[in-house]
Amino acid sequence: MAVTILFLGPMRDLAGMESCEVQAPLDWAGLLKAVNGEVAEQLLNRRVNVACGGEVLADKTSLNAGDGDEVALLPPVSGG
Amino acid sequence: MAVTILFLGPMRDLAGMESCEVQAPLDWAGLLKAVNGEVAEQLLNRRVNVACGGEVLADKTSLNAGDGDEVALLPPVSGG
Amino acid sequence: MFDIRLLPSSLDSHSATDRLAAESPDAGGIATFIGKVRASESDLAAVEALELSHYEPLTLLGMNDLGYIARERFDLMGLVILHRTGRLFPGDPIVCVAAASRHRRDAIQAVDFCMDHLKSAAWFWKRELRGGEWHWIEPREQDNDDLARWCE
Amino acid sequence: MFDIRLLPSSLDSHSATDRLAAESPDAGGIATFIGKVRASESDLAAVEALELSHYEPLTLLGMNDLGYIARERFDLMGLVILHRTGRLFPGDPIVCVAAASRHRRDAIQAVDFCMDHLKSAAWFWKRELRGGEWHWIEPREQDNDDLARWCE
Repeated sequence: MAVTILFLGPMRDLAGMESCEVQAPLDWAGLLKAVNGEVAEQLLNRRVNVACGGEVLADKTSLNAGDGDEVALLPPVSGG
Repeated sequence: MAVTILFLGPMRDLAGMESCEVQAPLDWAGLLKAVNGEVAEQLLNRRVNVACGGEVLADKTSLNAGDGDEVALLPPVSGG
Repeated sequence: MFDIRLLPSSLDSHSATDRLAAESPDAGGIATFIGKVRASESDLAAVEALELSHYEPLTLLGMNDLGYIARERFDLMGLVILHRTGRLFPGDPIVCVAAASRHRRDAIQAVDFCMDHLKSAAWFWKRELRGGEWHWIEPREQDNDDLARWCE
Repeated sequence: MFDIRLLPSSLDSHSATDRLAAESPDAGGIATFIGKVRASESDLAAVEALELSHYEPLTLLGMNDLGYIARERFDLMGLVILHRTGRLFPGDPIVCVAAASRHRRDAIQAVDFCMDHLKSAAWFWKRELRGGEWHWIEPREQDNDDLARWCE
């Protein structure tokens, strides 16, 4: 199995896809390399969050996704 | 014609009636005399208002009701 | 839509707010408050009925004034103020205030503002039938404090 | 009654608030806010459609947490938080928050509180179709300010 990267909201347009699969394990450096330049730039913005396995990471640079994990890239929200 | 005194809300119970007619003209002293002791006492409370001819009096002691006027005694409200 | 009325027999909040929504297509939000006759008061016997009296020459005029002030103060696309008079029973709506605005906080604040004024500064007197006896409702101190929030 | 749901296809605010009122007989008031798709934005082309995306593992969980916090913070007898997902059209309700409480200010404040959190801190992303093109909605600065009001 692999790690699924999920692009939420406007991140989907920047990535040009809804999701992709990359090889496990995946850490922060690996994530920045796995995505395109525009997405990587967004990831550096402190208002963009990363969830792994359904939990929002308090410190996204501590990402450590294993086989079967879903990594969601969460841009600033605009709900209600 | 005469002046109608209207007892609103809890004032009605104190007066024992909904309204009464007294002779015109009616001023503040006349009003205090025209109503019973309990109502007169209430009228001295600054939170009790008096309207004459559909207008709440800024200074109720300036009451000066003429023939056909309706004088309404307005206790503190409890709406909504 | 500005719809301000005294209702002697029934109050249909859904039809009023539906019309408000339909007539405010550019509003981003509709805030509503519905005050109801409570089935029970803490530590008191159950409420059997409630009676709202008003003074015709002043009450509706005062509600219209309140509506004008709310429209001046908040950015509203519509405002509904409906208030019952007469005899009501537990569960019945007493008052419905609804506001439509482009952005939500104007609508929410306008409803809050109107309710505070209706509670403390509108010409209504309320009495409750509990245990077979009528009791006049005194203004709550809290209501006067709530009203004071709006005076700069 | 505590009813917190994501709705993929339609949102019936009347039936939710009717049930809230029926199941909160001792509540003195029901406050409601309904957020709608606006027919037009000032200075922009008319909105043809709106699409709300969410992230299943986080979004409903976050709404439930919000409900718990609101119940801790305000004296509520019931709370409804309904939020649409998917494609919506002008006039459609996006979100409905309703609260029942003994005294009115708890209900009004709980609705205000929940809306501020749903706007700025819930996992939803919104885009609008205008002039045939989709535009992602950026968070409004005002929404963040509104949220900050609740942090002591």
